[in-house]
Amino acid sequence: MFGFCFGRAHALFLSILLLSCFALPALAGPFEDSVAKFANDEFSDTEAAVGEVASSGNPQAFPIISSLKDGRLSADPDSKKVFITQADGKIVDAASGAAVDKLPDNAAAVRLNNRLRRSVEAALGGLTLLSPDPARRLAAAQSVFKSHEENLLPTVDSALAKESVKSIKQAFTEARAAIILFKSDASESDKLDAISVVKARGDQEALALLTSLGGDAPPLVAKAATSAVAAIQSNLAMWSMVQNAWYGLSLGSVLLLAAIGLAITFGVMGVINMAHGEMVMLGAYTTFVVQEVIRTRYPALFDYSLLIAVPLAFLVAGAIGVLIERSIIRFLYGRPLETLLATWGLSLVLQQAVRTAFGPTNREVGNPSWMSGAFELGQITITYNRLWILCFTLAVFAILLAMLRYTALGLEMRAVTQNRRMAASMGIATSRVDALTFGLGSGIAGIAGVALSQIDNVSPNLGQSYIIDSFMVVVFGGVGNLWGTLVGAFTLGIANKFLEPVAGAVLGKIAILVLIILFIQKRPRGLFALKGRAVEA
Amino acid sequence: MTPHILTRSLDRAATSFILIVAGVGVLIPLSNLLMPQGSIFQVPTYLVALWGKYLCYAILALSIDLIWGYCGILSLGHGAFFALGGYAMGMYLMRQIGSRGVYGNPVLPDFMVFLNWDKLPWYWYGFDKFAFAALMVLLVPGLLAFCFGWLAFRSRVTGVYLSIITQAMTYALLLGFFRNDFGFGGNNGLTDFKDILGFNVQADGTRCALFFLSCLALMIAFLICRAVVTSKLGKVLIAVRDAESRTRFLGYRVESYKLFVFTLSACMAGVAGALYVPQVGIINPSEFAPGNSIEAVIWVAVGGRGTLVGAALGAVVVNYAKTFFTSGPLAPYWLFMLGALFILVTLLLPKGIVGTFNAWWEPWRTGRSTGLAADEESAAREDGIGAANAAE
Amino acid sequence: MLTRLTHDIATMTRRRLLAATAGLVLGLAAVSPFSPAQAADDTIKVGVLHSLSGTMAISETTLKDTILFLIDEQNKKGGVLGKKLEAVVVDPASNWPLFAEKARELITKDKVAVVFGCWTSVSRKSVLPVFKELNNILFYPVQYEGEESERNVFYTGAAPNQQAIPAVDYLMKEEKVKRWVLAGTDYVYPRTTNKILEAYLKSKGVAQDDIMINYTPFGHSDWQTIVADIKKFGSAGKKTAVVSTINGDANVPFYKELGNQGIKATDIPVVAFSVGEEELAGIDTKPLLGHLAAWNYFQSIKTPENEKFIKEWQAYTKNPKRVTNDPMEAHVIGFNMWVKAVEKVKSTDPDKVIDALPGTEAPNLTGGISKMLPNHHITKPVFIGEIKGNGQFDVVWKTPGLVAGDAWSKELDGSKDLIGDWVEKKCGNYNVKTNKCGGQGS
Amino acid sequence: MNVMDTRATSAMLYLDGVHVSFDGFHAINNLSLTLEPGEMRAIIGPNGAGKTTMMDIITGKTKPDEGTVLFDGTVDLTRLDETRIAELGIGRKFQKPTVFESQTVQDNLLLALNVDHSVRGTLFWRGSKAESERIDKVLETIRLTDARNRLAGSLSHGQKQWLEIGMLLAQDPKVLLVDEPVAGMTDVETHLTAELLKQINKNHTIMVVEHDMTFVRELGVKVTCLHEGSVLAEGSIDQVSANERVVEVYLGR
Repeated sequence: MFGFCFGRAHALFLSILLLSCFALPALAGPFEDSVAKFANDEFSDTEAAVGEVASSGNPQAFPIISSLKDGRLSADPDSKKVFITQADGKIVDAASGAAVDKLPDNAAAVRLNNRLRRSVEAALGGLTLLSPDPARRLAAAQSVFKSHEENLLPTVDSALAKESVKSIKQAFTEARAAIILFKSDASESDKLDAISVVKARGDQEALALLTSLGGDAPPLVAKAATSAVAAIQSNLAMWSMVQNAWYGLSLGSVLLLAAIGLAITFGVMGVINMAHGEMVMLGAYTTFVVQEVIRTRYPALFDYSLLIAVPLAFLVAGAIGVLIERSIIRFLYGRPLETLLATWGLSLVLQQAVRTAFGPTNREVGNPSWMSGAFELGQITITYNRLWILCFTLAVFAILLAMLRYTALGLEMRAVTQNRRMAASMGIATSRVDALTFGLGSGIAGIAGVALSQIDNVSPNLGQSYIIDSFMVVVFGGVGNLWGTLVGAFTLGIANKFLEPVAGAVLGKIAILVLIILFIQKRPRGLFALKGRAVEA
Repeated sequence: MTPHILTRSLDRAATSFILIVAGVGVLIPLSNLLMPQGSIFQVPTYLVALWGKYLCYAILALSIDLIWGYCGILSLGHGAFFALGGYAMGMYLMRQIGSRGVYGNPVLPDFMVFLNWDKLPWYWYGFDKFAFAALMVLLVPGLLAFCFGWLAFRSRVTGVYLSIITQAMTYALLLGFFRNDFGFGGNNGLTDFKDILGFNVQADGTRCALFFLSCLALMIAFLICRAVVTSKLGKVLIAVRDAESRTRFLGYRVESYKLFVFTLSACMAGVAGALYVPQVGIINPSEFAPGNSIEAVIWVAVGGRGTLVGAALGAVVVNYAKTFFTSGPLAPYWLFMLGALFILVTLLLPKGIVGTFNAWWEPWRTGRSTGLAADEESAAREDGIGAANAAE
Repeated sequence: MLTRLTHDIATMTRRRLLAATAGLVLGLAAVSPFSPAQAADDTIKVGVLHSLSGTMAISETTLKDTILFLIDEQNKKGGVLGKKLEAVVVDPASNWPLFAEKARELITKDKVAVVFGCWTSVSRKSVLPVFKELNNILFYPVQYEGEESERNVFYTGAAPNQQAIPAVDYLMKEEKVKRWVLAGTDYVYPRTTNKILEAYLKSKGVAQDDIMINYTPFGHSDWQTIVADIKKFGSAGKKTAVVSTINGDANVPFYKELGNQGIKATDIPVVAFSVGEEELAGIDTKPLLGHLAAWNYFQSIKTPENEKFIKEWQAYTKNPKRVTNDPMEAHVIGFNMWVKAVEKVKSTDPDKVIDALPGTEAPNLTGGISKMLPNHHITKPVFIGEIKGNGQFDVVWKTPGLVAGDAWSKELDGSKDLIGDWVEKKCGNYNVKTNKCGGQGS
Repeated sequence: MNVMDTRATSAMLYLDGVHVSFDGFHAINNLSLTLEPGEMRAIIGPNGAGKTTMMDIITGKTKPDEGTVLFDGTVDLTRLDETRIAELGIGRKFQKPTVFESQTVQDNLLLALNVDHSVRGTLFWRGSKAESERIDKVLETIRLTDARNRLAGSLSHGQKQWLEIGMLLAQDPKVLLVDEPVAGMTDVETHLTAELLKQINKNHTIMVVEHDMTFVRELGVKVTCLHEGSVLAEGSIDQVSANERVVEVYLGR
């Protein structure tokens, strides 16, 4: 039932494959027989088939292997026929390339495991070094850099000679250097040159390559390699500081996003809103619902799902916020500790309501393509979702600040929070402003939920994991001061990320909590406390 | 102590409360032990254990009411003191297991053998003696509260800031105790206790004795709280709650008062935790969870902040509701009911059950008697819950 | 003091009323749970002790539904011993002391014949003394750290030797992994599993430098640093794999970070012991293609039993997308074993059933027959599955036969001489060296 | 102690060159002022002149950025906290009447008595005859004998002002700082308050901050006018109110 016999050495297999590929292409058996092996549902047969097909020189080789990689290759175990489902949905017979009407009923996708995936990638690398598509060539060069397969050297050389794109040329040069580094009969000076090329690359893969060189290299080469490793490591150590700072900013942005709504409801209005986390959760569930609708009705819009979810989450959470304010909070003004009690009860109700409506398990919220993946900046990896969340957070912060400063509602809010009676006597409908302020804070929490759904799990417990941190941020920054919240969030984020590598995640977090406790002793009203006699009035 | 403190603190309500608790403390164990199994007059052991747990919660609620209701210190981390007391007792109980653990190691508790520890960490020394453990039950929470309070009150951390840093404290302890490296059994905590002072913890007699002790502890805690709040110190505490800086300008060293009452309260919470552990059979870091501390504050609010009887009653009522709702067909919806209870109590009974009850009787009482008494309970009643917030 | 006295007299009646009310409340509370559970003679009660709220609801709610489903199916077949089964569901709310309280309530008040429940180790530890004291039966369906064999508990989930060790063997043999990251949540199961694995890896010649152990708190959500560390650790030129005992909610952000930082399974595969179909339902699995999980059951396994079970389950829950997972299968096996044992001894008396259970066989859903062993663990096959793009697993390896669960790990010094045997030795921690019951002794 | 002139040593309160600023705003600017033993001084000045901040500095609530604040000629008040300063004998009545609203009038006075204020002392406190006599006397002085068992919160605004003055009396300090004692009072009450303060002045040093010129006039004591945190004018009420700059400041520019 299962294959237990893929114990053969991977490298050996590949070298046989590639030898035959360049020296004796005609030796491969009948192409159809090789292809039929895919239908056996044995990993060993699939592996053999990959090798044989790749080395056949047949024009179908590339489509077959690339479709295998993407899971579009299926096989009928009875007739031993193998089919390719093309990207456009058309189905062709793998061996002949002839069009087929539909897949046989019992055709199943050819299965892969990690070993096979690596073989497939290596085979594709060999097949696409000379591809007309620059992106493929780049990928092929990188895959050769990793596999540094000696027999590909001539192909790499010819590709290098032909290459006109500068970045790909660089990649080929590095791939070539990797091959030479491991080529047993390469000259010492060639190897030293290769080491300097790899050293110049300077990333973790270069480090991996150099450290795997082992001790059996000639002394001069080994020495050069060791010094290159040291150079790369010290370079990477420097970059790791930058990386920590970036991680800190990213964590800080998440904390800020979670806390910013609380900075309004708690910081400005003085309502200890324990249901704040649940507003975040509602935003996340709104995102889920939006994505569900898009998935089933308008799949093409998926990349815009978050853009649609942001205003909706704001409205949903904001509306619920207004409802809560009108039905509960407004009876409790001036008794902040009682709002704690009522909103705690409310948070239980909201959690259980979501649990009843959506089930207790995690819900899937996907990343749109523009939030997936990462890019390299120097030697650090910056993931798009974290970057976007940072930008998004700062944008929300800026908009909120501008709103409080420049709009009529913002003016009214500040007026009411500073002197309710005076504001009322000047004709401001204070109860309306209260409701809108609370709605605004809740709505922003909802927006935070949209962003957090991209990095955390969407479950009824989502809010609980942010509520304590949010309070810490607001209190640390100084209640009633949005800038304090901003500085507080980033300070805690960065401090956490610099402590984590030293102390570990758990002790790091404990250390942060202790630091907050001690900091509050030093500044009992947070980082940005109001001074003067207004404070205790 | 001095007799006048006792006479002053024992008014009718307090006496009734003491008598009821004493009655429960004697009657329930007697009924459990003496009545035949299955008789409707026999309280099953399962209920004895359950009510023992409620009583421990009631002591915790008293300790919170003492600082919150009378001194305006809202601690959202009181569960930490409860848990520390519980751990001190748990450590004693673990040491009592001796070689009866699954690995049969005479000194090391199972979880240490399990993680290849070769010797007992220093902070486990002494816990094989009950007297030492009992001392630690008071000393560890008391010392933590003293250090924490000394720092916080001296630098005048008040109101919400204080609440949040107490929460940070219990959260930090939660994370710490979760760590297996800390040597307190990590997430699993301490469990599988065998005996206490030589008595099997699962025997009915031991359970009844623990139940009785819990009643006794509740009575003593209540008396101590009454003695404190009916003394002049109680008046100072209320003064601090209502107008802290005014009190300071009168020449009272506010931080000393807060520190005293905070430490006293932490010790009481520690005792509650210590009685709780042998009755429920487990102590684990989740007792440090900030949510638990918030819930304990809610018991006080439900029962009536600033009324000691109310605090104890609130703890029992809320926990009984929890027990009741988490079984049977309502189980999936119990959070709705609990949440609704909290919301409704705040909206409709802002003074809590006992506070509202007292306020309801006020007209009737004034109708009967024109002499307005200088009673601190009436003071607490009048101000309800809001006045303490004036400080913030 | 005079004023106080008048006041006291004036308020006496009020206070008395207060006291009376308090007494009434106490009395009512004490009496009402007495209302004897209507233990009708024609039903057998089955306790279900799974959290329906709080942090563990995410995993345990499904198990509650599973037991309700199994009881439903059994009743359709006519019940057990001619009596209908009746489920008694309680919610211990992810609160460990509440687990003990509810267990006591189920056994004492509801008089259940057996309890199916618990997920976390601490919840099991919490109810253990209750089951021992009141002598009832608990079926525990989740993979756990082992090091336990109790008379009243039947462990239908995997012991470490039924999950962790085969997974590491697979990675060593098939993926040629030389460098290991053991990443886990800081609690007992990962600690123990990692301890066992560390000892095992060292016995296979892996150097200390090639093992990195990392613990994170519960619900850890910021994985940037740790994923970067893993990446760094993996760039030492040796094939690296991550063995993940990360628990529950923390997995989703972990996998999201892995996917986004571009760690592919072909570079650094991650094998997880706590990630099943239910957990994957919350993640877009396309970037995770090829990462692994080790379980004793996968929904994707094609056997007639499994297909029938999935179909009936989805019909019962009226959700054609509802997934199945390993702990559910454990409950299926456990439930069937209990039914068989009860029918064998024609009684639900716990003592008789406990004695009858070892040796009882029940088909598992993957085509084999699982057997209850004298140490109260069962025999199970071990599968390694790769994550597919659709949130399911593709089985890439399985053990040739069923693996017997070890209560005590052979890899740990403290337990290597211990066995659990409730049939002959009547002992959960029998020392085969000293031939004595009671651990290592002294 | 620094070198200081005799005037400083003999003064009950001595402020010299005091500066305080909050976030760049200079609340007190080179303020110098002395209060002789047994003196009653009225402080006037427009809003924001620094009157309350000055009291904050004297009572230890606010620490000055620079300057000297001496009590009784020798004690440096800038180094002490509120409690210590209160114990030394400086009592303060707030601008907004601040009494313990949830306690009775009698208890308010009891709390104010300058007896043992330690935790131990209050815990084991038992009333004494001397104490209740003193309370009775104060109650009489502030005309609240009939309200002794009422909750302070139920008193009228004027009564609260008096209660607070009564608490100062019970505290029996050497110096009383009284912030706007007649704000919100009727004319009759204002008059009675002036009489009360004069009576108290017989054996206490008093500093009164007040806006009400009629009241200040009725007190008939030396007046200091503050403006923008420093002394603008000093002298009798007639002198000060004739001062052109004072008029300018009060009537606005």
